Amino acid sequence: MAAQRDGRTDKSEKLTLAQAVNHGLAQEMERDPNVLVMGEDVGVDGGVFRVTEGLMEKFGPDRVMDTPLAESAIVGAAIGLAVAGFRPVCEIQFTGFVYPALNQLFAHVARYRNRSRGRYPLPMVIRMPYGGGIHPPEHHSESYEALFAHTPGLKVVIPSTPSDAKGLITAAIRDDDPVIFMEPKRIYRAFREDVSSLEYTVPIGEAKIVSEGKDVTIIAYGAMVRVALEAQEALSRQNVLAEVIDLRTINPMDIKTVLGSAEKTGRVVVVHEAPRNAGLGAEIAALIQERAMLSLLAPIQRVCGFDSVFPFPRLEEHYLPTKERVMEAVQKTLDF
Amino acid sequence: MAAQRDGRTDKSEKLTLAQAVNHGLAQEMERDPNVLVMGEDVGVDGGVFRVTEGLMEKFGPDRVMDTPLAESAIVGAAIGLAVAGFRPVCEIQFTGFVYPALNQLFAHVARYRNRSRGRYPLPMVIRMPYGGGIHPPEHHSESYEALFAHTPGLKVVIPSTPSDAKGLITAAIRDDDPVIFMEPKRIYRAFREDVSSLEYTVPIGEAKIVSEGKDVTIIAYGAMVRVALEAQEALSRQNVLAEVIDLRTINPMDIKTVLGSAEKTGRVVVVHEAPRNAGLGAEIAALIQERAMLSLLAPIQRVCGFDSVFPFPRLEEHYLPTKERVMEAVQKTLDF
Amino acid sequence: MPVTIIHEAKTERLEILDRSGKADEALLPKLSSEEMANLYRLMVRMRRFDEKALTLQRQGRMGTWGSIRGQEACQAGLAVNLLKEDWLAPSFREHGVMISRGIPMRQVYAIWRGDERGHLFPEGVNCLPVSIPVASQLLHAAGLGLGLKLRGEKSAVAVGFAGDGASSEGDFHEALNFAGVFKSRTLFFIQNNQWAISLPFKKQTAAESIAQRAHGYGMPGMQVDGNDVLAVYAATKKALDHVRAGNGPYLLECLTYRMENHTTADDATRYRLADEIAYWKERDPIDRMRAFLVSKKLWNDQKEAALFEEVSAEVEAEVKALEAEPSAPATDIVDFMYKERPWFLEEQRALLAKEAR
Amino acid sequence: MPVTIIHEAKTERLEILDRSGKADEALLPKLSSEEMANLYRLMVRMRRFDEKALTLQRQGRMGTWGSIRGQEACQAGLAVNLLKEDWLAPSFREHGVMISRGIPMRQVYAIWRGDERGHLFPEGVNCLPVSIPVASQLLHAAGLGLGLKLRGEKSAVAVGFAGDGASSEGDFHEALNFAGVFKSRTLFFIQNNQWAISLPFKKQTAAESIAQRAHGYGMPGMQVDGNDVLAVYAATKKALDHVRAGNGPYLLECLTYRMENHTTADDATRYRLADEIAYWKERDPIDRMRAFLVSKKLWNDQKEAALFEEVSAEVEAEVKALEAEPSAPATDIVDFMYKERPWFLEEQRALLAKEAR
Ligand SMILES: Cc1ncc(C[n+]2csc(CCOP(=O)(O)OP(=O)(O)O)c2C)c(N)n1
Ligand SMILES: Cc1ncc(C[n+]2csc(CCOP(=O)(O)OP(=O)(O)O)c2C)c(N)n1
Ligand SMILES: [Mg+2]
Ligand SMILES: [Mg+2]
Repeated sequence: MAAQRDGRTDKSEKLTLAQAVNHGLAQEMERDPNVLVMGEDVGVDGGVFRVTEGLMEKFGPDRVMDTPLAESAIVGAAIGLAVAGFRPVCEIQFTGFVYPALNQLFAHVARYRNRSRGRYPLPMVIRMPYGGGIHPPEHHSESYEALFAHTPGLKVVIPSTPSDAKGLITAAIRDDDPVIFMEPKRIYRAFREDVSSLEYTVPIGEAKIVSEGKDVTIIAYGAMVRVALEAQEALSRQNVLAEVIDLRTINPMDIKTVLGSAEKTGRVVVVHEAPRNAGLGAEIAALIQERAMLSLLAPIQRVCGFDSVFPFPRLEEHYLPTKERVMEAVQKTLDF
Repeated sequence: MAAQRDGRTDKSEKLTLAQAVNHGLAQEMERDPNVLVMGEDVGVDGGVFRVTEGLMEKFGPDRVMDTPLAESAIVGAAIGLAVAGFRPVCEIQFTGFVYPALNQLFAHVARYRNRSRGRYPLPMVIRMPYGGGIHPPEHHSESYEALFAHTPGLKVVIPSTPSDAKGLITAAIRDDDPVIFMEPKRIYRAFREDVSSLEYTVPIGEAKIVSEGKDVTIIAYGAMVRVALEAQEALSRQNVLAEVIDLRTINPMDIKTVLGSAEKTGRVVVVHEAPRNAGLGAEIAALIQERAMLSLLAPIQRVCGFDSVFPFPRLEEHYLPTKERVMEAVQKTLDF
Repeated sequence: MPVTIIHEAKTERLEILDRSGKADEALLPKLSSEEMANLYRLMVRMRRFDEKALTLQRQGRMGTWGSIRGQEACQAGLAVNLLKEDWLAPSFREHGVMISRGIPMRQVYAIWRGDERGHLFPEGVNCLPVSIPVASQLLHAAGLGLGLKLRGEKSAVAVGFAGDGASSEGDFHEALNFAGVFKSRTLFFIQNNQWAISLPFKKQTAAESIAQRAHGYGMPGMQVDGNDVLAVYAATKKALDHVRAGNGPYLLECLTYRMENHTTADDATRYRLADEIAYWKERDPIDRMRAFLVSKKLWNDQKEAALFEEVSAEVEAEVKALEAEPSAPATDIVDFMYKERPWFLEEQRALLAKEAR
Repeated sequence: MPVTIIHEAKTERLEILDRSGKADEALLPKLSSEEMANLYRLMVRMRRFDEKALTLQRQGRMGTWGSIRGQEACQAGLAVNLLKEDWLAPSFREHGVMISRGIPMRQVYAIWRGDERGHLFPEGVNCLPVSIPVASQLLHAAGLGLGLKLRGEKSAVAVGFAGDGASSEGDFHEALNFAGVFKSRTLFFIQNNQWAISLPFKKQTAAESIAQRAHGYGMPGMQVDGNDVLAVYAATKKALDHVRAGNGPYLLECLTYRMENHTTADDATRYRLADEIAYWKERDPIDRMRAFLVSKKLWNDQKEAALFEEVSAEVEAEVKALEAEPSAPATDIVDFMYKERPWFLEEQRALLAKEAR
């Protein structure tokens, strides 16, 4: 498909989410020679999910760096590179392997601008596939976004569609603050979408109402947006009109959109894969009850992962939130 | 003071919180030769806060181990020691330095029982002083309890008084699951309390109503319990009777006590030092609105640290929750 | 005074069999014919076990599988030196040593088929569960080795496993340093298969070997030809003797080669050349040992056929048992988290139980 | 074939001045009289600066202070070899090199008095903020050194600082390995003051030195007498030349001694003997260099008195400026978190602003 936009030819293409991130990376690397990509297997191999495929061929090993197997080094060295004027995009191979980097992330990345009173902002992105759904070995299905959301100084972005993914990765790279960019691996290749070939950003901090409704609000992000939409569709057949919000940015959260919808529908269900205890759902519920209590017709419900270790593949399907669980939670808000 | 209890002489002593933990450690080491203490400067130096003072003299360097400066090693090696039948009590010098150990804590400590289908439970305690109030350099004032509370498989305990501290450290050591034991350094020596010389436990998972009231519930833990009590006292002079709950265990939380009080008063204020976003306060608010919404007379308020880095000492007083901020939040619930 | 040498170190490499299976007779370990043949048997058993898993995976009957093809000599050479009381802290590529230690094949298969129950090893098999975060398990081995020392053990040791990639992680360093300081009864057993997914060893570190790092921790270290089972046998024996005698930890690097993809989720043709694989195929640890045994008249086609039949039958029986096992109940997701279920897991369990009905 | 040596390594230690200030003339670096005296001046200035901080702390006018007493030679010997374009990644005990690089004393004081504004170093001073999590800043130096290389720098290097305790952290290892692989323009500058709070070096590691670890990362390493400013000068020059020439990173260990408590929050009498301190007092870097200069007729009592007066006046003036500075507004707590304040910080700022009224 080709269209004219601002005088530029837009050859939009059907892309998967993984490809869309790849296109965003390539375009930004093209545009800004300071953008670097680094991580385990991101170069010659093109990343274990192929998100950085072709970048090394195109930009060479000085801009696409296969690092030793050391997550703290990846993030810690990226700090030095950022101070030297680069804009590093680090890949952590799976969210379950980010822990060795948490010292660098929490003690430095999140704090450098503040510590240096603004002298050394760290324009860097830390990408990582997250979440369940691909039946892998242990540690490959983690959803630890709450840790990052709880850490002041980080921004946390989670796309749920190819076109958002490209716009958000572009925005993340251009952002002058560090952005944790979590990619829902379950939908890396689940579907394709028309994605513009032009440069564009999707603003960080803006949620999107992906389906309008008036009876209940379902708030989700990442792969759970699809689950929310499945529930919405099934509910609509029961004449329950659900509004589905894709948060897109976890921190800073788009409070306006969230509150606006909650006030409209009076019923809210939050869906995420991560464990429930002190997860993002808690923050959303706390904010809504704090600022829109009088609009609430029922308690805010949380449909989450269990407060357990993400199980090995044979039990994986029982762990992840399902359409049915979401519908049941919606029903609870209706029956209240 | 000496009293008879179960036929044993109880020579209770006025102890600080730091001393009470020390007594609990010593008593458990005496009782069970498998209890080990390990960490940076815990031996010859007795710990930078003197919590392990005298233990090396008493139990020798095989049971009180000064380790190299390596937090991942402390926790990781403790896993091996636990498998070998010991009950290690690790000290992390400050919560701000626990990040290098998070890989071992999140990927292994929290998961070992589950991964091994019960074969290798890890009866270990990870102690760490946390929170602000002592005007130290950066990274010495952190309150990262939400990270641990969000991680399934860990228990998280935070005492607020000397007598609870002794009973809780004893319970933590005897617990067959890993316990994160966070010690509010601000009140390590702030006051003394009669502490029994006998062995006793304070059950993990039970909150305590430290002051009964009917108008509003203030939920706190650690050093914030004192702030809550100050507010309660000031409020009582305004004829507002606040019920103050000391959670004592953050995970598993004592939902019964929390809900019971919320249902009674209809107004809740949660106080913690940690940043607000996705903090413990969110979980508490989410649970209460979910399970006691109809009792609520006002939105649950959160009085927290700012969503910023804990400041260097000269601005520290502005960061920490104060009696005034708690009172203001209470007023909000009354005015709603 | 002025310029003094404060430290000097040499790192050795041991090889016994050349690639054609000819031995350096002076270095031959004192093993009986049966023991020699047993090393070979163990390797063949590992390979059949591994090949079957790859087949199952292709058929959709197995999860992600990390093959040990090419590394059998490392694992067999070590396995026969282990005592029952020794402890293993395995990484994700230790199937060979695990099944040689008495863990039924079906349990290792079960783990990779996605069933935690595989980890419930038979009583008396001292083996920690598989650890996936690279290098992290070396600390468990350091701690276990210290625990054994504190218990006054005179023979038992802990063996910590890791790959070349793992040697770049901070935990590798912390584990070796910790064990050095506390004189842990720990053998650090590194299988340098020259690749960490797509990263070749020469990009993993600027050092020539991993073994030479030992000197930075005040412990002995050595490299061994990891495709030479007799050399691995001799080297692990020496290393274990050192540790068993209470002299502190030892770092042993087995230089080997990962013949297969990193795992079945990987496509190694993207980053390495067929030439290299061909080169290493000529150095196959099993072929080499067979040639040696044959040259010594310790092996023949008949024995080979019988062995093949025996291990094939075992493998098939194990797969059958594996696949006959019904899935665990969904409630297992929450049932092993704590000794006692807290209220929220009680609630969550009820949901799982309800859905199962 | 059989047993081959795959790696051999020697680690050297350099000393030039003995403890009485007598030099090994053959090794004396080619420095002018003025340059020699300047090294001494820098050290004396550091010491006055440090002593004043300790005094302020005792009077309740300073926060926790980590003294550099005894380590002045390390920091002066390095400082004079640095170029304006070089970058520093300091730990918490680098006050000496920081004030020698053009950071006003009052800014370093401000940091430790609890004021983030101290970190806003003058434009053109390439120095990262003080890093407290031990060893973590070595990775920043590795990354910076790589960045300088990628930028095609021909002179600038990054210097990463750490102590002996830091050498046990995983980040130490990851930093050196990373820098080795990428040939970062990084000097790893380790001040081994033999104590990490209460842990003596011999319990920190079973290795004899930190310098010898260099061989495990494929880079050169060296130990130097860190109480001998001429040796540090010569060693850092050699190390920096290596790095500047594009040969990759270098590990330099300065063996020195922490004369004071770990910080003012510490009581070192709990864990070390007066004897040891007395031993090292006789090896004081300043006394030693003064004796050398006097023996060379490059220094006398008059110069000493003038220098003392000069640095004392500077210190006093800096303290005055420091204490005249009013506190930052409380809103500073939230104002530097992001380029633009998100809504929640806007709300939180309003609270801080309201309370300030
Ligand atoms: C901490 C961590 N980071 C990343 C991964 C993903 N990963 C799994 S195996 C592997 C490569 C391991 O290489 P090596 O240590 O050489 O072992 P090998 O696979 O060759 O046996 C990587 C990067 C992981 N498991 N753990
Ligand atoms: C990761 C981490 N753990 C613990 C601490 C607490 N701590 C501060 S300094 C120090 C000792 C540092 O020793 P060394 O590296 O030798 O430096 P020195 O203080 O001797 O200069 C410790 C344990 C810390 N700052 N960071
Ligand atoms: Mg490998
Ligand atoms: Mg030191």
